[in-house]
Amino acid sequence: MMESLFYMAGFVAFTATVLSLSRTNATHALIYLIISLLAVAVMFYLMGAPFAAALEIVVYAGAIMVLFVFVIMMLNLGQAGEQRERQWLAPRIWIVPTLLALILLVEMALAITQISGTTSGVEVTPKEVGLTLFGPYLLAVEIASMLLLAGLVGAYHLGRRSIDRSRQS
Amino acid sequence: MNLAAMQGLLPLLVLGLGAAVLMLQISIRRQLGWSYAITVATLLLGAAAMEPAMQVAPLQVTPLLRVDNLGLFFGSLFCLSGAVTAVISRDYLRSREGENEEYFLLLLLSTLGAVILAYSTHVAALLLGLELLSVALYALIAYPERGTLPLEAAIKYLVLSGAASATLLFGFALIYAALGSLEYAEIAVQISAGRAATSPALILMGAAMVFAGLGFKLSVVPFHMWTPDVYEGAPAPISGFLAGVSKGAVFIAVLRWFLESGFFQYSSLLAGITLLSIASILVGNLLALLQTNVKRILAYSSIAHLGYLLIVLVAAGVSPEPGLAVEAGGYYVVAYVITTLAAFSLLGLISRQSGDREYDQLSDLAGLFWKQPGLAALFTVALLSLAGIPLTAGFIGKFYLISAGVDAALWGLLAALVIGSAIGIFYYLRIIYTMTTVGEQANPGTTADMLVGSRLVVYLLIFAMLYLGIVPEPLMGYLRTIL
Amino acid sequence: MLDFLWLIPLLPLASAALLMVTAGSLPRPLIAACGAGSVGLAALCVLLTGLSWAHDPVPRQMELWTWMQVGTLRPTIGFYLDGLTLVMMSVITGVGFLIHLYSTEFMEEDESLSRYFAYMNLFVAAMLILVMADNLLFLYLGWEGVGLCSYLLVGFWYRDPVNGAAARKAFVVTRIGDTAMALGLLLLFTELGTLDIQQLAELAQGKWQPGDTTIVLATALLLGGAVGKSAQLPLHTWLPDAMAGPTPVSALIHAATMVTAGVYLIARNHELFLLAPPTLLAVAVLGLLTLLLAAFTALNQHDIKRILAYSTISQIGYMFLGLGVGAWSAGIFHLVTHAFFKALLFLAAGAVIHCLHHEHNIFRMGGLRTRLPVAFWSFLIGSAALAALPFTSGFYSKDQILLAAYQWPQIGPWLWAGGLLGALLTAIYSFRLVFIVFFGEAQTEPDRQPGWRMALPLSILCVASIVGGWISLPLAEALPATQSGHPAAAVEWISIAIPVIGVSLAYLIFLGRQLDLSALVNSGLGQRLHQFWYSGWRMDALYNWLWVRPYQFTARLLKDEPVDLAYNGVVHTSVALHHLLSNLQTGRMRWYASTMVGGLIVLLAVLARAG
Amino acid sequence: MPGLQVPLEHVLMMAAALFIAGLVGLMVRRNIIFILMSLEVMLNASALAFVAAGAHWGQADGQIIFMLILTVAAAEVSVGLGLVLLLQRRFKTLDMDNANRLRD
Repeated sequence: MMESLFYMAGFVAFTATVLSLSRTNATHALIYLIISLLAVAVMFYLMGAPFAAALEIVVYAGAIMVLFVFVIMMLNLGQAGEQRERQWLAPRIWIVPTLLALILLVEMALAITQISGTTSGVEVTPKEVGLTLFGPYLLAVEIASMLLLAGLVGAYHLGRRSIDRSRQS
Repeated sequence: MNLAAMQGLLPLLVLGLGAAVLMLQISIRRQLGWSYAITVATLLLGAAAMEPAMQVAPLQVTPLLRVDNLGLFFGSLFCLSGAVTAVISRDYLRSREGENEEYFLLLLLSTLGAVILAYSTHVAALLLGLELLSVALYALIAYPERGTLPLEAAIKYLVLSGAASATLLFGFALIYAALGSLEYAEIAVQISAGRAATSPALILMGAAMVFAGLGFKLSVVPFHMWTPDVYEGAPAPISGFLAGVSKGAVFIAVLRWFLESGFFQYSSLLAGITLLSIASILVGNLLALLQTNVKRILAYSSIAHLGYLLIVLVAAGVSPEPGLAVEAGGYYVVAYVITTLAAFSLLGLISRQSGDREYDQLSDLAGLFWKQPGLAALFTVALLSLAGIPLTAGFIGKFYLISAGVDAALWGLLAALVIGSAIGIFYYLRIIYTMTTVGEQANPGTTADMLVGSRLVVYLLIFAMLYLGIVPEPLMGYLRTIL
Repeated sequence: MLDFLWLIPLLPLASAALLMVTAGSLPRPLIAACGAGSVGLAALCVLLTGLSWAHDPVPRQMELWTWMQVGTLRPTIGFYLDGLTLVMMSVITGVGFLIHLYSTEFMEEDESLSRYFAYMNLFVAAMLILVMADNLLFLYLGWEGVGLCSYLLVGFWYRDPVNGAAARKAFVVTRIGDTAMALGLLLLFTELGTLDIQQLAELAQGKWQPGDTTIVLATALLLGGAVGKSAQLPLHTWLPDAMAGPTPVSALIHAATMVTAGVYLIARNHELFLLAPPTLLAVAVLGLLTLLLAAFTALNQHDIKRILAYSTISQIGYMFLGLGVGAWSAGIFHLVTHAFFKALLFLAAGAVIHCLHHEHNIFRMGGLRTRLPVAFWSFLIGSAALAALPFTSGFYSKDQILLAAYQWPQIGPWLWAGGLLGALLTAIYSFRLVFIVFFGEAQTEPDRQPGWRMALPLSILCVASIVGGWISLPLAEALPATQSGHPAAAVEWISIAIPVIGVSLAYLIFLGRQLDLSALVNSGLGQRLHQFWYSGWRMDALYNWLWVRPYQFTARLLKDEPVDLAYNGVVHTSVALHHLLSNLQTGRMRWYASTMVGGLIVLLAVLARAG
Repeated sequence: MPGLQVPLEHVLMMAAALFIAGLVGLMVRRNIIFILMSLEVMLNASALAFVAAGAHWGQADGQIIFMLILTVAAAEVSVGLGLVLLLQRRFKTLDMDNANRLRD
């Protein structure tokens, strides 16, 4: 039962991703992507990583995707755009890259199938994660704060300009 | 975190603190002069902090970072390079309007990323250092307010670099799945314990994906396509930082990864690197051959130079005594970083009053020798060093590399190096020749208005390139003791 | 002071760097002070070095600095100090300083004063490196350095294409010798694994018997370099043309120092040459032939500087002769005295030229004895030394060489006789010069007199040209002793008599007119001989016919021919590949991403071989 | 609640499939928004692989790397979306094929 749930989640995740990336409407695509992320969160949970599952939903699906939504709203992409997107997705455009990617997938599959063993079935609790995070990984947290600062300052600088301009015009 | 660890991490602490102070300063009162001063002071202090940190080296601080001479030396090299970039940027930004304080904050954060890379002994540190370096650079590349080229360059870099990071991470995930460790030294232990024997292909594929991701940052063929576009679009000082510091830091991180995690024993990985090296040398030099945009020439030349540098990895893997190869790599990185900074500094400095566009066409350099002899001298020395002409740092670096290659009997790679260098001389000398002609085009005619800092940096860079070429032994001896 | 040996070449080098960087923006007196002062300081340092060396005259090797250490390769930069080095250093800085001082007046009005002194100082630095180097590679650096400076200074007045051509000729001809020398160095290095001069000598003695082919070949190649630099047969043709440079340059480079570098090279490596008797024989024979050939040529020239140039070639021939017959110290002794009197002659000639509106033709001079007394006395003393009249410095040194030649087994007496003939000719042509220029009727009026900065060096050199023969050089340790033994008194007397006879002949022919040779000269044979000797035995024409023409012919033949095709092929392939690759840089991000994926696929495929 | 025991290779294959899907998106799409989404998918696939590997070894490290990837994704996307806004303003399009002035 649980196993089938896991594989189902995997199937949903993959399908939703493919659908998401082949949409012409950005909002639709985003919703598929969120579904995919939720499915991945289910997989996390089932593999015994509840904390990661929660973060996947809260941060990924919740925060990052909202950023996308926000930008899409700001840009106000119309119908004409959708028409053009459809033309861009003609088979002659995607067939060669997809073949290329499939070759890569086969190569990866050949290697991945070598590994045996299963996930341990032991739950790694949020407490354990927290202890490890603020133990050996303490410096990672500090550096991550710097990383977020860089992202923040960069986004501020770039975003401010576009907003200033739009006000002027 | 005890006191010794704090002392060892002093360079990082100084940089982090400096970034915090700078941020506060910007939020209290915007003033470019102050931001500039804080940045340069922080970077110089960060470089100087190597001294106290060395007293506790070698010291492993959490599994993530190791304070040792290698990391400290290159960390301070990157700090100094960051300071050089800041000084050149100050001149470069003078004619460019807008709020430029964040520029220095981002530069500081980016340098911090580079220093972390030099210390990294763990996947998490590698990932964070790499991303801190890159994320700050995305914004820096797109920093100029006008023109579309910086924007295009930044998007290209962001997307492709993100893809490269994802590839790298996937590779590490596979290695983690096979070996159960993220720490380099631990990985080496697991490999030698035979855990790798159960799934060698998985590990190799992981390693290949990691190398592809890092190869992107090093702009190694075939992951090189972005390089000329991004260098051309970015502001010249940032291109220099990207080509010098970013590549140097990633190379040091790669070197650490290779040295400590025991991946040298996979001969097929070395074969793959050999292939990439030869391709980079030939493709890089050929692409530069008839190029007329100086930034693109330098971009292609940097591709070729990283190809030369990869010889180090192969030599260190093949040779039973990797010491010589590692020394050669260390020396080459120093020479390459300094020379690259010098070359791009010139482009930044002649474009200091150019308004929106940059003087990066070959024809823009015509007659530079007669108009701004000091800058022309800087560029000439840099180009000669890139070409590997004797009495410059580049010559010694290449010579070192060749002896490492000979030592490991890598004749194919050496042949590529010789062919590549021969092609290289053509286009480097072409630039020098152009500078001596009398140009008819409008040309950066401004002289004598450079800031004192820029002048100082120009002299220092010329001195460094010549000193390392004429008196290379002190640095060689130093590298011998620390590597 | 011995610890500060590095200061000696550094002083002129630093001055050269300063003058180059400032590129004439300094005030002119400062340029002159810098140029001459640095060499003067260097001379002072040499003096101090000599004094402290005198206390403890042991040859020593000083390693200054290891250039780099890559694996087992460890090229070092170091100096070797012994009597020979000290003598050479003294000549270079001492005579060099006098010539620099002289130049400050001679070149006073030249617009490129800074460039001039920069080159001159650079030359002095390179020459010092040449004689101080402890290994042949470092020596070779100085060797090439002086060649470069010679090129730059011969073509100093580059606006006249003739000067440029002369500079090029000097460069190309000496390059032929340099190439041979480089080959010799490579041969020695591959055979012995070092280029350190002292180690070479030791290792060579252990490895080879006298006359072994390898060492003969190696020394012959070194001799090639020496022959080129010292303008000996068959590579002597560049030196007369090199007179295109300013006269002080001719005095310093093409008379006193650089051209004797070949002599120094052979003396410095005498252990090697002693292992190769055939090469030594070649040295002696080449020296003799050169000295005779140049003497005959000098007899027929009418350009004052060309006469001196041929006399230089001839005198270096004597030095080679001395080295060849084992009179090592005598060869170096002659080098020193020659430096004095030839510098004196050139500087005096320079004074004449300077005061006579750049007149070079001796037949348009005359009667200058009273009009330019300083130049006259200088010239007289210099010519006396050159002709080896008794009690002048040239006499002692030349006498030693000739005596050693006489005692050389087998062909020794022949060499001696040839040398004597040369001495006779030397006396004739040098006093021909004196009599024509300074006696007789005045043709051109001087428009000025040399000032003190010209007169002082001339006076000092006058003294040196006379007393230079009395000093004893500290060469006993550095060079093997000459075989002693006293030849018959007659031999001595003949050596003394020959120059006197020569001077008398010159007097009779050119001044007293008692001996009228016009019939002989104007006869058909005489004319042809005159022309033949005037053109320097038609060597230039010969070389032109032998080398230049065939080379040009071949070059024309190959201009668009198969060999080029290969090179062009490489170029075309590179360009085609460039365009191919360049077209891939489309600027489209999707394409870039695809190439990355393609690269990843290939990389994985390569790695999969092991999996 | 105890976790599930699934074969590691299945999870890794799933991650690889997601990764490849993202890669295809990167190679095919011209709209910058979709390209950024592809990037997110690729990063998320790597995160999945890490969490799976962490679960395999029963360690917390996998989840921690996942959190770091999350941070990285957030930083990249925030800067990336800032660039998207500028792109729209300057080029009047989101088509990346239009932004190819930088080329040989």
